[in-house]
Amino acid sequence: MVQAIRMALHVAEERHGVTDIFGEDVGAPLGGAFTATQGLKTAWNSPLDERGIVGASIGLGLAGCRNVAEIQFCDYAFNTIDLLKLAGMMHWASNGDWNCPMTIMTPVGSGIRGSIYHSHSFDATATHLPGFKIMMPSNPRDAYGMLLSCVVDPNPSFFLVPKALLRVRAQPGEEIPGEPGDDKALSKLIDAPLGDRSKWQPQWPDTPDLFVPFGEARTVRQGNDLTVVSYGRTLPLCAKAADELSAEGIEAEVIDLRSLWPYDWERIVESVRRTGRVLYVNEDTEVTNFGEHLIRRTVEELFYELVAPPRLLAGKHVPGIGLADSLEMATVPQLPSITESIRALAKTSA
Amino acid sequence: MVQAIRMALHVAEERHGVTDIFGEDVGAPLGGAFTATQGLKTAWNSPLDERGIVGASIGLGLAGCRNVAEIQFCDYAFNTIDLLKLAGMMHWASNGDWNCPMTIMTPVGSGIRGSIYHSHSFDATATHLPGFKIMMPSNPRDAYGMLLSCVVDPNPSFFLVPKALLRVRAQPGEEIPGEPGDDKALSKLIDAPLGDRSKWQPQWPDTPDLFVPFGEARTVRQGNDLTVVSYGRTLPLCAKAADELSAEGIEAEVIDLRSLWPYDWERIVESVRRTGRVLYVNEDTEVTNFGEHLIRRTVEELFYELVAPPRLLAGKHVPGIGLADSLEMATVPQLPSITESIRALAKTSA
Amino acid sequence: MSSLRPVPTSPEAELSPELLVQLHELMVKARVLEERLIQMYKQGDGYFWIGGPGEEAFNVPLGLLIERGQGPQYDYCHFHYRNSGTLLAMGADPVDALRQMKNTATDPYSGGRNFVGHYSKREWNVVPVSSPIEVQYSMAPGTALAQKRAGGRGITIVTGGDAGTAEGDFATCMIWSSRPANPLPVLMIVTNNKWGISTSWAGQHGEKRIADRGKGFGIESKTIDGNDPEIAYREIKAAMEYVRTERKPFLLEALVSRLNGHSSASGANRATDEADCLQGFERRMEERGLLTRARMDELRAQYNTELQAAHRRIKDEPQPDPATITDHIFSEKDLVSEGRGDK
Amino acid sequence: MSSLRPVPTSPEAELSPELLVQLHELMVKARVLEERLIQMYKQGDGYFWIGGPGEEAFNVPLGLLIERGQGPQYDYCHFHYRNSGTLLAMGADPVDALRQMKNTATDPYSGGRNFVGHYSKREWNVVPVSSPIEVQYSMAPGTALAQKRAGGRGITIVTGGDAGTAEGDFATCMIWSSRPANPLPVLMIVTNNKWGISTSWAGQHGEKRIADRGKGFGIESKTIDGNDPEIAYREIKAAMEYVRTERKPFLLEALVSRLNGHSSASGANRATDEADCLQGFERRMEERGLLTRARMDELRAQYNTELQAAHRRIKDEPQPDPATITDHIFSEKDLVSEGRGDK
Ligand SMILES: Cc1ncc(C[n+]2csc(CCOP(=O)(O)OP(=O)(O)O)c2C)c(N)n1
Ligand SMILES: Cc1ncc(C[n+]2csc(CCOP(=O)(O)OP(=O)(O)O)c2C)c(N)n1
Ligand SMILES: [Mg+2]
Ligand SMILES: [Mg+2]
Repeated sequence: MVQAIRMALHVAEERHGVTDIFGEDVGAPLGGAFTATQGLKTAWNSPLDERGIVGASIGLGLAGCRNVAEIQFCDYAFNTIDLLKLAGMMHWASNGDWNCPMTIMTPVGSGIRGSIYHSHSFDATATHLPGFKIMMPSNPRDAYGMLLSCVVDPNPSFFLVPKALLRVRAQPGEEIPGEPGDDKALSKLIDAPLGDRSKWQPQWPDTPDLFVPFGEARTVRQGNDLTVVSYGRTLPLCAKAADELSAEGIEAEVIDLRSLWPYDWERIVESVRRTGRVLYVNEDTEVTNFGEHLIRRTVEELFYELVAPPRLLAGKHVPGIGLADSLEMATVPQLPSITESIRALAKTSA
Repeated sequence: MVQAIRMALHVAEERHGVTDIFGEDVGAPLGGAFTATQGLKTAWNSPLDERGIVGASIGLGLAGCRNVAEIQFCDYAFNTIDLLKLAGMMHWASNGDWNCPMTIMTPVGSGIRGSIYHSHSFDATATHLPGFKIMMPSNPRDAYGMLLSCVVDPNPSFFLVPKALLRVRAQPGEEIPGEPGDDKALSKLIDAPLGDRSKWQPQWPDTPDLFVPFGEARTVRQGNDLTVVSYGRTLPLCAKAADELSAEGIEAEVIDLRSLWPYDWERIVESVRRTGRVLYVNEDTEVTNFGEHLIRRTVEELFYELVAPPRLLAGKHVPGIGLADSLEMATVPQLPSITESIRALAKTSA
Repeated sequence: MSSLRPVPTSPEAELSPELLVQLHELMVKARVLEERLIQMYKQGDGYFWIGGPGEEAFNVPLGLLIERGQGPQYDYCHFHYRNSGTLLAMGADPVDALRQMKNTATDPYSGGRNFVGHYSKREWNVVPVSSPIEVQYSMAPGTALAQKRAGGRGITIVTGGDAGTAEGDFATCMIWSSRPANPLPVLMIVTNNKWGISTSWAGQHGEKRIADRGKGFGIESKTIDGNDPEIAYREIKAAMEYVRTERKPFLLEALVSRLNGHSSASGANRATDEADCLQGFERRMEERGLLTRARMDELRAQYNTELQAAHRRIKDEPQPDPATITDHIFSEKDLVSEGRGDK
Repeated sequence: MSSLRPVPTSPEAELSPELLVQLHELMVKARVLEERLIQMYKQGDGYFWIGGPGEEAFNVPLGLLIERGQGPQYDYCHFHYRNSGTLLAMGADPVDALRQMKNTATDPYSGGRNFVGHYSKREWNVVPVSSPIEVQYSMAPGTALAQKRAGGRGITIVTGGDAGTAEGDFATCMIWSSRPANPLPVLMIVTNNKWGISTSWAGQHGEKRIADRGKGFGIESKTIDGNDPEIAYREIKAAMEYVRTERKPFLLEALVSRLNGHSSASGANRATDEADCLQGFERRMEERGLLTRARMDELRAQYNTELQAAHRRIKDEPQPDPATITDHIFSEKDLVSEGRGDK
């Protein structure tokens, strides 16, 4: 996925007027803590100051410069919520006078044994900030198409990157058009070499514009027994759990929400009307969680069509994710807990 | 209510070891933007720096100094969420080695025509921060007893002050023991005079220790038709609406949640089991809202006992509250919308 | 651009009599506007007042010297809530401030959504003023970066008070503007009135001069008497010239008065212990024979009448429609990019 | 308190041979510990390494000079993640660092919850180290305020890197410590290794010396060679003495090396272009006849053996029980207040 992001950023600066891709260690020589910004011509290193990063992103946006600002880990964005709020209200507070095109790109979630401060989620916080559009991919092609959508949108946007999926490859048939099918070949073209990089130039494959529309979810698996709605790291786990449960005769429909704001309510409605059961899965802490919003809306609009209580499977309400594997596994949803939740919901009698 | 807060702070510094009450304009001569800290011996003015305020509060707590740090308006706490997270995880991250006694006191919510930046709510944000205890009063005596509970607790706490209720007086029979029944008499004792205050000394009435326990809600009105759960500014409105609807034959039970974390789930369960209908009311923006957590838990545990979908009435998902009265009224719950929501829920057929 | 714009003078030169008269006129206009707004507050025609009486000697020259226009070739303005004099000098219609005071639907700055003094005018690069103290200093490097890249003489101007410099954003602005990799054309202004609401500067600030904070970063800086419009004009002009040509930051601290307290929250009454820049300037103008007392009284009376009439007029303008609260959460068009083209 | 604590020397005096030998011993111990931790990372006995190889010449003297104990009469320590040498010099058992590296349940600093180098020890006033850069500078004034009020000679020590000074928290610490109303006994330390992960100091920092940033606030400050333990010892001692007696802040910048890159994320391999403080010190100790090469090799071998054995031992210590994730969210008792009593 990290290469998909890099290719999208390349297209963004070549064809969509992005003037600045910046943040801590975003420029040469490193090209980002996860290599997402290697070899990009408009990438530069900022001071170690998240408030400055978000502030500069807003300022650039106000000056009409499309930009992608990276917060190295979303864990370090929590001293900027006021500035993010400000960005989200620029258009509204000026009664439509100003807009502010800007994209905040930041790795989120668990999965790399990141301990307390490299494992936070940001979806609850982001969805509570009016005025932002929010995307979160679960596969490389979506990452590519979402980032481009964020970049060309005239509004502030969050591009939340599930860091656990950064090394994930495209499923067959889901590649980005134009990328060499062979991973090694792609790596040779656009991954910076180890050692001295001062003379290295990436060879960008010719990839087309591709936009994942805001507010459009994707049904990754069909089923009539229950509906599972997820995004990011937990999405592939939901799909896997659903596949496995098929053997037990449980056919779960799995929806990748993709766009968290605006979100594809119609698709959820259609599915839950059919299944009568819905499980929302994410890994943010479970109190005042975005999945709880989706449950609220579900009971508000679909109460009489539910045959079992709608469920949330999310991260435990604890201050952080502990470093030890045993602690991380017990804190955020994993394949076993997802499987068990789907199974339990499928079996809940009406 | 503002005098109840001041008296609690006086008791806190006299009898409960509070060493510092501080924040912007908290000390002499002003004694707080809302006069909540007038005449207190440990009150002092800080630099205009919320990060410094929260940081100092943590540092004091770590050094064993109980302290109350004020953020002048909760609208200005959003650049300190990282520090608040840190406070909330001090005990947990050190595996029980350190604790951090500190109280963040901050006015929240609408009701004073405060426009965009003096009207924010903080309950959604606070409840998403593990490790904090959270109190929010709806009347003077509760304010007094909650603040004292926050102060003596060994953990970080939020004391969220509904600014719309700051001038509200105690209902008959709900006074703080020891306070002169007569408002004018109390004002003469403890309100700073206009003009030169340099020689003024407050005459504190002798008020006792009184602790509102964390996790204990209060049923302010009984009824068997539906349950209304609220706190802060909207609580008295809910009670009023319920009283009025009695004439229509609708008897709503109204619960003042008071303690947002931990919260009194047993009381809600008992009531909803009886009524089968529940409305949650608060004024934070409605997406990823604490009321949605309560709804999630309601459907998780009480689904089969509900006779109508549980409802949330909250603030609109807009970037701020506009200054004009017409805008404020349309943005956050008011008596008419609360009345209408109760009526509608009571009439929803099973 | 604007007919108000004066002919350039060299920084050292005496200001021309015409310019002095123009400065005076705008200072009076700004003062009368603030007095009217306070009046509106006291009469219940607005919930809250905050503004800049006492800062006219600084804010008016600032407004006159700003290169007004849209896009990076012009100056970007990141103001705080005391810049009404600056807006007037830039050419704003004072009636619009009255509209914002009364939160009418016709308020061009926020449509009745925001407090008075919270200007927003994309046409002139005036970014939305917002209440949180000091955040403008974190945003300023962004517009300046766009200007540095665009070339030309456009600069970014950011203003704020003394107490607010305690926020980290003030340091952020210095750090980002003085990066050796890419210094930025930011004119950082602090109007030091020695107060943050009720809190005196004296107990809270270890620095002798706020301007000194620039020195550690190698940022040129100066502290000036902001109560004298002639000094202010010359010094702002010199500082701007430095920023425009060197494409580097400058930190300018202006010592000013706060004539009506912090805001309506503290009563908005006239302070007796603060120097009044307008009085001082009028005395000098009279002494030099550039204006007579009668002419000045007449001017004030004229503005007074005009704004009183305007006040009456806008009283009946409509309040915002409640249904509009959800308007403009998202923009359909990229207004700022479309507006970037030079003109 | 600790038997490691040396007899006071006057700031100017030469350090005694005994102290020099003790400094060397601890520097070796600290270096061997870091090498062991890196080894553990490379062998898969830990997910992440970060630490202080290259900073021993500064961190060890610092640890020796800290007044170790609990409560405001002793020094409060707000450290960052490169202070292993300081902890060792204060008397910490290196095995505990191995435990944190392997995130065992026996890790006394976090019970397997936090990264290595994230110390916490209430008994010694070491507040929990946390990963977010620079937040410790915002908390430091709080403990210093308690100490100022308590009287005595206890001070607050806060450490961090060079790049992190760009965060507003660094300014916050200076502002809050230098308030004229109540200056605070804070020793602000910056270990400047010229890098923030991959980002070079040169492009990002307009200040010549970080220490210069104190000047605007009237804060005493100094930049020293942190690669020389003798200089470091004397200068830390002098700075501490100033803070202890004047009850005012001091800003000390130490120029240090980063010997193994930023962390395991950048490979943790030995850099070839950075001066090694230990090598330099050993050369001088040999020249002065205070230690022989053989004795030094022996010492190193001895620590190596010890830590290798410890590594083997802790490998089998239990991992945290998953059910404990909800332990210690809230404290039942006010531990810090109970622990405040002087002793
Ligand atoms: C971040 C933030 N904190 C607190 C406030 C409340 N407040 C409004 S004005 C003010 C004082 C500002 O003082 P100064 O910066 O000196 O500007 P002045 O009003 O004196 O021009 C305060 C504390 C705010 N608006 N924003
Ligand atoms: C607030 C925050 N932002 C970003 C990071 C990621 N990060 C970890 S260390 C580091 C560089 C720190 O550089 P410096 O302050 O010079 O300390 P050094 O590591 O060089 O000792 C960064 C950016 C972080 N931990 N915290
Ligand atoms: Mg001021
Ligand atoms: Mg460094």
